[in-house]
Amino acid sequence: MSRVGRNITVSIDRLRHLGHRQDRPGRIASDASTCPKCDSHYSGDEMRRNLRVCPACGHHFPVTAHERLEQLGEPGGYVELWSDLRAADPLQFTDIKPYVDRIREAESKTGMNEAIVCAEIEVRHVPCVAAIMDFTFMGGSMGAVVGEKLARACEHAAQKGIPLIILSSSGGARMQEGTLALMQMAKTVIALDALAEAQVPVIMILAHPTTGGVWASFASLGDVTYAEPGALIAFSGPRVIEETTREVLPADFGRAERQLANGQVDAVVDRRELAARIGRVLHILAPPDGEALLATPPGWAQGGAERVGRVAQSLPSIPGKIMGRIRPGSGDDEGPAE
Amino acid sequence: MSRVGRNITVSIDRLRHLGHRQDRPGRIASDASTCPKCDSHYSGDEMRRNLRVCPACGHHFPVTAHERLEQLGEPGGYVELWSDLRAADPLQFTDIKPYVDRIREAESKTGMNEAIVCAEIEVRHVPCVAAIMDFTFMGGSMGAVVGEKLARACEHAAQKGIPLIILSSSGGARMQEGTLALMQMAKTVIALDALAEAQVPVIMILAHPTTGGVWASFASLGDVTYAEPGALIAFSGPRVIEETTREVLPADFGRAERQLANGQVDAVVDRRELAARIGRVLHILAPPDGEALLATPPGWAQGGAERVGRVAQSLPSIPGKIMGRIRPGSGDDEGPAE
Amino acid sequence: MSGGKPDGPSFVRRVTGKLGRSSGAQVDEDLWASIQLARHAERPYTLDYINRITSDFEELHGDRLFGDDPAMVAGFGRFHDRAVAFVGQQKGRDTNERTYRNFGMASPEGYRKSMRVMEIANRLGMPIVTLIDTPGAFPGASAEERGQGGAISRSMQLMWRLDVPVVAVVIGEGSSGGALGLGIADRVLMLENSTYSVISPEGASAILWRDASQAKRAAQAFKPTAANCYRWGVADAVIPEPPGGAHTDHEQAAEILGQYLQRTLLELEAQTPAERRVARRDRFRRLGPLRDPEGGVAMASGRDAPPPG
Amino acid sequence: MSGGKPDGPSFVRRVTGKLGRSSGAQVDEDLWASIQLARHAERPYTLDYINRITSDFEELHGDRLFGDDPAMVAGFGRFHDRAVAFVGQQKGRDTNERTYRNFGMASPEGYRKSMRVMEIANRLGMPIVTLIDTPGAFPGASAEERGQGGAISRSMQLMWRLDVPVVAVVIGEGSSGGALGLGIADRVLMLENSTYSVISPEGASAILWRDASQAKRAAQAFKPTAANCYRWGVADAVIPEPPGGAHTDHEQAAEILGQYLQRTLLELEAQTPAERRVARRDRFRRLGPLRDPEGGVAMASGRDAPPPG
Ligand SMILES: [Zn+2]
Ligand SMILES: [Zn+2]
Repeated sequence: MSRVGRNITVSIDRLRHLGHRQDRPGRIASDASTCPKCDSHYSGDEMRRNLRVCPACGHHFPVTAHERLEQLGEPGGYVELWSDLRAADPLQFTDIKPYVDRIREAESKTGMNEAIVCAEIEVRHVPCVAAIMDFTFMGGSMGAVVGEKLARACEHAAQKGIPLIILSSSGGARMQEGTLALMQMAKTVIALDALAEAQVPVIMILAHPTTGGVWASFASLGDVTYAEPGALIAFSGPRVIEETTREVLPADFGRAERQLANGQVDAVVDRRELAARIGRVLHILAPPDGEALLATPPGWAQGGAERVGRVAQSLPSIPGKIMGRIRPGSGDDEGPAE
Repeated sequence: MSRVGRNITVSIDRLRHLGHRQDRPGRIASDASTCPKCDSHYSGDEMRRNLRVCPACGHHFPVTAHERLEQLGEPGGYVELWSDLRAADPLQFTDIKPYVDRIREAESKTGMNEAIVCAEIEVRHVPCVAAIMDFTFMGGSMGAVVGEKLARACEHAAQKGIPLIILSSSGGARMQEGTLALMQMAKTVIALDALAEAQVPVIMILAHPTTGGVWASFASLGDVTYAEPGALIAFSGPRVIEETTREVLPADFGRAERQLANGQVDAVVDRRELAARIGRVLHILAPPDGEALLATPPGWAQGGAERVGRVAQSLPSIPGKIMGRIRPGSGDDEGPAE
Repeated sequence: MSGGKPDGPSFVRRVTGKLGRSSGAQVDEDLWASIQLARHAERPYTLDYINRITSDFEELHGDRLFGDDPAMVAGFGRFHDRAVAFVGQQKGRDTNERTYRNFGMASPEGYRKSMRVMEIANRLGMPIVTLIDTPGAFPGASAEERGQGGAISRSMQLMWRLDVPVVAVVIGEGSSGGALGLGIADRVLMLENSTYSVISPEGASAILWRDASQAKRAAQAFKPTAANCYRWGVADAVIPEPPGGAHTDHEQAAEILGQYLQRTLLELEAQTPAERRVARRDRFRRLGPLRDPEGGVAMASGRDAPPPG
Repeated sequence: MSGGKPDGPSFVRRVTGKLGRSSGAQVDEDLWASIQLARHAERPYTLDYINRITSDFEELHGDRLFGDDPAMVAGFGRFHDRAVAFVGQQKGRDTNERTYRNFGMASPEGYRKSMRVMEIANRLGMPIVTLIDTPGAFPGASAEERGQGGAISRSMQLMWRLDVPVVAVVIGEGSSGGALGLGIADRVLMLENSTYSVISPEGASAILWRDASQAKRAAQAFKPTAANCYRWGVADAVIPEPPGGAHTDHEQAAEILGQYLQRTLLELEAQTPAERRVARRDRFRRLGPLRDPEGGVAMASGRDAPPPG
């Protein structure tokens, strides 16, 4: 990897092709799980097959970054970028334990080097750059490495002229890097604009949780923004708000469904539909060269249900009471891919 | 007056110098008046001396456009522009009576040709273009002449590189010119941008009433926006809203003070302070050449009260209950010019 | 693009022959019938057109400020091998959906969602198509307190500033500033039975005649038909509807609309952003006839405008 | 510009000597004392500076969307013969004013008012100065539901996009994204006793030590002083305060601030908008040290940065 001037160039021959990996990262997520919402119990395989969504109640479990890439991509896999960047300790920071120990523990727990994985990937045949945050690595917190990798991802996508997909799952800035972690908010916001200049879209996926300095920087600046069901999306979390203002918050405060009603996201998308939905919008905004793929529309766009689905899609799939308005009568046949 | 291409050029030697005129226009406003708020009675001279603000209760009476220019300008007067433009009747419109009759009546009632007066004027020594609407001419409604004169005023100010002052007082688009009246909203909004391109500021004064298509076009796009106390500022008026939605509106609905709390205007300014306040912001944004004038600060900026005034000015002068917040304790000494 | 059918001007002559006369009881009825067609309950609405003319459409939601307004639809669609941003007021067909869509009357959130989507389209270099169909912007206290006037004016300002091609199509009822808020475009097209007016006939009746029952007379006075708007220079072309009106054949209505749109976009895409912006400004600058005694008759607009008063 | 006093780097060395050491109980106390000075009740606040360094200042109100936020001040001032836009969080001095100003914690309306004024300034070609003084953005449900996160991120995005010169000055407490929301500038200056941190010491204490009483320890861990921020590359210069701190002499504090501002603006005004934007991007792009095994140590930032872990 070489840095030219202040900008980043990637020497492709140095990239490590990771492909499908069933074992290395994502150790936690592959464990057997009990659903915290409905108490159903599932094996790790069942969870993996259902994209870690509870088949009984639809609860969305956490997913590691590498498993996310497997969920989004084609069978051909993905090419990870800049995987060797690792945190420094600019403040020589210690709270209850030293920051360097925390990093070591996170590395050994997750098998990862940092809280974000960047990759070149094809989503429904559209080549993209993906930047996927991983909550299992120190709460997905954003320090200099996350900021740097996000900035490189923006620059790389702009340079290649291909879309950028960002998935956020983070408690915010990484406290242990202090003021310099705060500055990553600025860095990522500015870097995102490289995509606008290159006329390349960015698709933002907000997974649970997207809070603090991540929500208040790049994560709120997608051209198209989807949130996973139940994801907490907030600058200040509920506990801080309740402690500071003594407000009593509604149970769904800051959750994806409520933030849709607040006008903060474009849609709440079930994880099992996510790759198709991203593929669909990419085929509208930035289809692969040749356009020939449009001759064979993806599965979700076929059949007689297509039009119904598109009409239903125009109606937010949230309960009427949240909107404070009456839902139209067509709620029964929501169509296939919504 | 000659038109070159689609743009407007003014041959200055054709401009009529009107100067101070005590009698021709503004017949209504010069009448003796009884205050609708406190029942005090005043002679026309008393009204004129107090800028048509009730000395007892502060109620702001209507003012004709020409008297407005006298209030704003220097003793040297002003130079009216494009005063001969008059309405056509593109729809050959008749409601209860023909539009042409309505125009004739408005002309003879007001002594004016249309619901707006444009002029070159100096406000506190700063040369400006002013476009002043007059509610007495068909409710200040905006037809093609008002739209055209506003557009020329924008282009003239941009061409000369001097600020534009617009005072709105209008019920909205002129119904009798139908769809073509609606299009004046578009024309004025686009014309205003000539000022931004010329890096010249526009000061917007919202007088009672500023409603309908006037509020929904140029009137809401000032760089600095002052409203007169009590002015109704709304797109839909209270009666239409109550009839359509059956809502019960608060007494101060749409009024300047409430619109300040709604974030819609920069300040509510008493008419007796208006010329000084406009002069002050012009001296900040676009002072006359030479800067020498700053050596002799205008009256309102002199004396020991200056700093107090500036601090107090930063606090909106509206009752605490409107803001839903507690007013700071410094409310007693508001300073001289606020 | 098949055949010579979508030919604005020649078609307009036909419409003009039908609706252009200005007196006589029978004409009143024709004009009133056309105005009623503009808001026929079975008339295709914004999403009916978008879903038919795009190969796929992704609707976006929310203004990122306060909420999402179902009365306004905005999103990205694939139209003739390019991405196009579509924005339009959306009416509802049954009672529930009408309420949900607020009868196509948008709140500030609607205009701000539209602006957000237009800004993205402008950055990504996508043309923008607006579909206008509204009795007006929502006249409610909440809308006023969140700046309805400023939302409409800023929407117009943004549309005038756009670098990308912009086409506005009045598909049904285009009333008041709520309609014009989506109307600053390089080309303004109107469906044969659509209307574009400063106010609805009912509103005008109440205000001007102080009698809510004079809607027909008001319509006759305003004559806000597509043909007249074309004459006034307000519309650049009139898009024919299937015989009997767009409500009789949604498919055909959408196909014709799509053909007009594609031809118009191709025209505009051949121009530079600077050329489009100058022409866009001049297009609106010249609307509105008036009398200028010093400069002669300054009949600023109109292909076939009436003589000065 | 009189004398050699406002000399950032040389002054910084002095401050560094005082606050830069990283161990020992006495140093803790020095650092804690400096952090307490940053939020001293008598410290000059945003309007105290603006009113002193401008020959006149016109405050503007409202975001034109929802409301006006007294926690954020924005307006146009006359500074050294030019118009300058000033924006900053405003704290209150007595209980009533503190409540009115919401302790300098801005809501989305505050950032949106600021953005509105910055956009006007950018169009009119006026330089922009932000004064940062906040414990953070307002953590309230209303602020969240109206998009606090997006308000801060869009404020940063707008500031990065500005063509005019932009200078940010941390005058007191610069905590969290609420501070950085006004911090994207060509130059970031910090007053001698100001702080710039990812979180307040109290907040960090509660989160990291799970014990609200560890604020001093948190401060020692974060060491968010002006001198350290200068070392990290977060601040471009440290502005000296009168002996004893800015609260002892508002007049002198404002005079020094004004001198630094004027010198900085003159520097920036000599550059083109394109030059400023490239430098502005690069300035933030390089912040944040990390380890890059393939490229060696990618110590991206810092004038005097510590060695990699
Ligand atoms: Zn479950
Ligand atoms: Zn009175």
